[in-house]
Amino acid sequence: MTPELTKSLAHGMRRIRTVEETIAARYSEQEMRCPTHLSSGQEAVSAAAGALLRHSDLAVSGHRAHAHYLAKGGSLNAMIAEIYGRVTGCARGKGGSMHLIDEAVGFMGSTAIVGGTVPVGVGLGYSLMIKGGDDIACIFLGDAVVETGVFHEALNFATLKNLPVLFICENNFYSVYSPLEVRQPTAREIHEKIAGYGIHTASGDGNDVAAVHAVMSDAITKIRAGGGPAFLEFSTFRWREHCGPNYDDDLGYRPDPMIEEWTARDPISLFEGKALADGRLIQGEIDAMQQEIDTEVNAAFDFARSSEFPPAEEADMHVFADQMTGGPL
Amino acid sequence: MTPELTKSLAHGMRRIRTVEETIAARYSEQEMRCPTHLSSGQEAVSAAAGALLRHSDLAVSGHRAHAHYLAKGGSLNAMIAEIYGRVTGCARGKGGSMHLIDEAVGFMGSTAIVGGTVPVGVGLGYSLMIKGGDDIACIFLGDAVVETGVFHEALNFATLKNLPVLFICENNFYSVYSPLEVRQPTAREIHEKIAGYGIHTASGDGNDVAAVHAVMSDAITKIRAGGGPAFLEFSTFRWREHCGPNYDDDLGYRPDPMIEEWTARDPISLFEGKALADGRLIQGEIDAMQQEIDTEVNAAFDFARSSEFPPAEEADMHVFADQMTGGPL
Amino acid sequence: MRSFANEIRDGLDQALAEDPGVLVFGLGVPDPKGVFGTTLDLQEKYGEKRVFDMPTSENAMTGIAIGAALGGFKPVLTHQRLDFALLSMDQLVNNAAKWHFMFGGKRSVPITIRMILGRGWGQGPTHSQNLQSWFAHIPGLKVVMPALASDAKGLLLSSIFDPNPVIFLEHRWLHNAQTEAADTNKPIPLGEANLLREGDAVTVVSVSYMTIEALHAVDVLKEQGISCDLIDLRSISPIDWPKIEKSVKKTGKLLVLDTGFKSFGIAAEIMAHITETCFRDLTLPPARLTAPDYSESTSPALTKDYHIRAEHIAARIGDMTDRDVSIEPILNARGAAHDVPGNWFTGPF
Amino acid sequence: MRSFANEIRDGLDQALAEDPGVLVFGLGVPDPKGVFGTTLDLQEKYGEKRVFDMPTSENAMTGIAIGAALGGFKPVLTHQRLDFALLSMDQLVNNAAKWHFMFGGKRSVPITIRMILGRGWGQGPTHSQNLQSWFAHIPGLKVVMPALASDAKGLLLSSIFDPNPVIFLEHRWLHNAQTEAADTNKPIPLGEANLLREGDAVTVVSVSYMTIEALHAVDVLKEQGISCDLIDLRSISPIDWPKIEKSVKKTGKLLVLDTGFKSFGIAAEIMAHITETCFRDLTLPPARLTAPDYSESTSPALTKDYHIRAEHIAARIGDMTDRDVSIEPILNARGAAHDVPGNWFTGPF
Ligand SMILES: Cc1ncc(C[n+]2csc(CCOP(=O)(O)OP(=O)(O)O)c2C)c(N)n1
Ligand SMILES: Cc1ncc(C[n+]2csc(CCOP(=O)(O)OP(=O)(O)O)c2C)c(N)n1
Ligand SMILES: [Mg+2]
Ligand SMILES: [Mg+2]
Repeated sequence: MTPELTKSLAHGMRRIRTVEETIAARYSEQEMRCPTHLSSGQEAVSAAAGALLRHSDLAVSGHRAHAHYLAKGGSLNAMIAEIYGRVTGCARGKGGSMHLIDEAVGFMGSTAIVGGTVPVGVGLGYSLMIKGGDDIACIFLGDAVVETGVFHEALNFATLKNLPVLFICENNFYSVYSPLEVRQPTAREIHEKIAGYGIHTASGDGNDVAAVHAVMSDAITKIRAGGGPAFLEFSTFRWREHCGPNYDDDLGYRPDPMIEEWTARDPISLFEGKALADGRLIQGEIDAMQQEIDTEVNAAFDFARSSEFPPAEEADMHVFADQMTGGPL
Repeated sequence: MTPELTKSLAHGMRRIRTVEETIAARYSEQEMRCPTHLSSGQEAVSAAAGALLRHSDLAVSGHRAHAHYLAKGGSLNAMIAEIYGRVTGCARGKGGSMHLIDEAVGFMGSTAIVGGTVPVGVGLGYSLMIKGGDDIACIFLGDAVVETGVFHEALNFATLKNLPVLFICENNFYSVYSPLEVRQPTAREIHEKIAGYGIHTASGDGNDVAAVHAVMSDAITKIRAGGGPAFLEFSTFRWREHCGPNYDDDLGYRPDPMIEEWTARDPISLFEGKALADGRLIQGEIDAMQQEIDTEVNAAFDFARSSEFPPAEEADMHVFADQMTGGPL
Repeated sequence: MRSFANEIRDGLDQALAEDPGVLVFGLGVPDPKGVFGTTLDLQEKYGEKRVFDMPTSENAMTGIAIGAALGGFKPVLTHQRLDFALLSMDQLVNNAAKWHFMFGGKRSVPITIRMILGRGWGQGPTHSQNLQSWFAHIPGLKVVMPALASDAKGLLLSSIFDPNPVIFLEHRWLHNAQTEAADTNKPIPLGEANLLREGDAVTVVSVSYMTIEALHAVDVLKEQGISCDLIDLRSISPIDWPKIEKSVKKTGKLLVLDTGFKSFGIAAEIMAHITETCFRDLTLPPARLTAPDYSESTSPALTKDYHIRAEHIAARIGDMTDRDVSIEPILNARGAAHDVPGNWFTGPF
Repeated sequence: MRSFANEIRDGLDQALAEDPGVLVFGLGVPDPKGVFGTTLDLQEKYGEKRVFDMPTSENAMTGIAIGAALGGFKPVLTHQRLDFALLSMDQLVNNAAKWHFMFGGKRSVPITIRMILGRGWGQGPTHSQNLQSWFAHIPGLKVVMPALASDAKGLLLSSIFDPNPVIFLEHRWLHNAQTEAADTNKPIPLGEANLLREGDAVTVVSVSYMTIEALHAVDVLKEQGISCDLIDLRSISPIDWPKIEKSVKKTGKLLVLDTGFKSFGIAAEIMAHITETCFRDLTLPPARLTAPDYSESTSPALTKDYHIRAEHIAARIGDMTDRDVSIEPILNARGAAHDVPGNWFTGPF
């Protein structure tokens, strides 16, 4: 791995972590008044995707989308302002944490209904197929999404039309408090079940960013070359409660050994530890990187907190569009 | 194969064929005023299921359900009367050809929305699982059903809970006029894709009733023994138009060689031909059987045509039930 | 003369020709019957990428339409029955209707969803639902219900080129309705009702196939000296309140016709709104004639009195105007059985 | 004192104990939070076969509930938001609502579907929909909307043991509402509205959480010499028309309150029906206060005036009675921010 890529992955993960942990630290101020699902502990998948996707690739996500949005290049200021409900937010305060959008970098939207953006992503893939070129549509999803019928319908269509669509499943073994085994037969892993469709599938350790990067890079190359859709499963672990800023392992819904094992495998330390050991990174670089990130993140919070709330008149705006927003083809 | 089973399968197929062809012959009289989907050519799968299922097993089906209903033991008189819209119909004229029910023999209902009864069948399987015993729930479905999300959701749940559910897919390669290849990737067969779920799957020639019987018997034995759900795919071919009494191959939506090949492989002649050749059946038995069937079928049409229409007051009845119809558990 | 179905087909053809972003798909779109003739030959003309069949996956295909719209296209999705579209309410209501709003106006979703409303010949409970009030209740959806063949193309073009999701409801009994070939290359603006007949006895507000029955009733009554305003709404969201209010202020009497279930249906909103705005003008309580609060059965014996027909409308107007009216001319003009749109129809769909 | 959530939980507990056919499932049912406390400990008590979590498969799980009902059980399915249940409209409307009808009365479908109605604290457009008018429009569905904690258990028991599919809508802001421990082992019949306050100024008809705001408004106005009939519908299908009509015949004035979008909502049907039956008794046009025709935004800055609160109700009654009313007592009693049910609530759900 090149030093550039090493730095990029470390930076990607640290930036996401810092944003999420700053939200957690400030959430109790009761100024971020919307449901917020943090990705602390799950940064590796997004960081790898961020290093591989172009701005002209199109991405969608679900309720836990901060990391995907940031990795794709979405504006940090606009995201934090959105969570603070300000008019400078990426959705002008209409959507909150679960509705992120930054079309300038190809982040086409995240929504709050489990599975809801999967067919939207496939439809984006259809539009890319007609237009030609080698851009791809990327759909971020959780393990619960594969339980939704719409996922299977959309996957069937993507396969049928050989669309340039990358499905990235972050399997953190839980849907809210519900373990995988009360929702899906676990004799086979998710990607093994999906392999039945006959598309390219692969899996990997979602806390090992280098492994994720390799698996993803391979899949993306195949898709760009016209190989049709691919489905990737990465196992990982969410550190904090499903929704909100706290830790909730006192509730006992996740086994202690599981918690210990996974939190010990912090994707950032794992990756940086190796890179430091074999000299691809030096501590000074990391410190500088972190300082730069802290500055950026603090600035984003300052930006959000000093932004105006949307004026009351905006409450009933945007129900209907007066004109096409996308322009002609 | 025993002579009893041989006779039973021949009888089952001939009975379905005779019913369907009589409907086709009389449809133009404009007295059967409802959408009607005939199973001529597809009798083998139903006949085999009929020979294997008990009345205490529970079955559901979709729009093309005549054969399934009859094979399960549903009252012929009540079905024909239903198609004629009479009060003696199995749904008192409310439902027509697409809404068949005969709970006395475990035929729990067929409905008109593609995929609509799949989860209902799985729910019946759940009820059987709680009650214990070795009865099973049987879901008849067409090839289009595997495109519906609800099928995948229901299959996931059936697998998760290891329910006694048999999925029987009759793949006749068409959904209305649409060939399989405009709806599903065909590099893999349906049962191969489903095999990803890790349940028992198998396939067979749906026009070879002995083969169907063997494949089905094996699956049913496994399910009754607690082996969980199974999915079976049988390829077959519908002779007449999707909906209605006519042939429509003049429209050119099915390739001529396909039509010729499949209609040459009439499941009844195929089976009886072999049985006659190896002496398990003699022509006299077949003739007697057919005469008996003709008498029964004619009587059913007489019954239907001489039955009353439902009185006008029934139009708004049955919107709500006044009491539980199922009784206590 | 051209049929409603021809006009729909020409609307699709024109849209596809005018704008390379228009896509047309749905179950059976390229099949030999072409969705009751409305999509014939379009695939041959515009290719398989722009005009295509689809899997029986109503929910995903709606989401795929949304995604294609976000990708710059203008998809038109067809359902052969509204009833099948119940599978797609999540994508329609949680995504399509709200996308522009919930992303603060960042992106509109220009999709058109054609749904066909079934009736008669044993369609039964799940092939005959007219759930327009559901769609009209959802902010962010437009709801168009053409009645006249001469309006079909113009309304469809406006729907396709509207930047918002539009539910376009085609009644199955209208596909064969005829019109003089109208110059309908021009879109008809959504939200403009059509005053089809003028009079001062009663304001009759109608949609979709009910307008055909209403025209018959109103014309027969005219010969009996009772003349009514007949307003064909054409779109129920947006809805042309000024036109209805103006008429009610003149007549003082409102009769609303709808093809859907009565309770909590669109007639209720029209009655409620007009009562709010024109209470002092009303000389009678507003009235409605709609489908009853139960499903259409399959047996023809159970559907004889299910649907509102011209004779019911005429009789009701007679009641509302305290006049004896004769419905004989209507009954005498009736040629076909009650469960078919005309004698040309011999089932099954 | 017991909370609304406690009462729901006890209703489930009692039903499970009384009848081995009762099943309770839904996302999160056995989890440590127990669906806002309404399902706590039930799995421990009744086992994993009768009380269970489920995959995120809302449509299939509804069909599975139907199948289990046909197999002799009485399933109770819970959705943590109504919005998620949009995925299940096909099973609900095409199967559950119609099964008894379309099979000629052969088999009823005794399922109860609990859906929670979200509001406030940034729930946003897809976690705050109140689509009761959709369900009420469908023949074959019953629709129950409890307001008082003291009604919650009795209405739930009636729903579970009703032979028909019942949509049971629980407003999230009610779960913490308190009641004296009532003897609610008795089911409360569906379709019986509750006259909570008596007066002759205006008939106020209300459902679900709106009743809490209405109680406040009506009580404050009483002190100012204006006394109203306040009717809490409790169920909107069936609906207690006689009670509403009787009151309107007395007051001549109708104000309908609803938590849903205004247009084509349940208030319209109530206004339309009462205008049909009580036109000559009405001295004013019937009025409504509902959510507006746009979605609830996420930012608290955009929801301040979104919901109808007691002050709006009081002011409107003042208008309708031509009386000066003071809303000061209401505003002064307000302790918490506008986007939370009380100060105890600190998000996120
Ligand atoms: C259709 C639907 N059902 C239920 C919910 C409630 N819900 C919100 S997030 C979530 C968990 C999803 O789990 P997963 O996909 O594994 O993502 P994770 O939260 O683990 O990242 C659920 C069930 C929803 N938003 N939409
Ligand atoms: C959800 C839904 N979409 C579309 C239809 C229209 N439709 C009726 S039958 C049918 C074909 C189903 O094909 P298949 O399952 O292969 O059964 P076959 O008719 O071949 O026996 C379709 C699409 C429907 N009834 N329901
Ligand atoms: Mg998860
Ligand atoms: Mg088929």
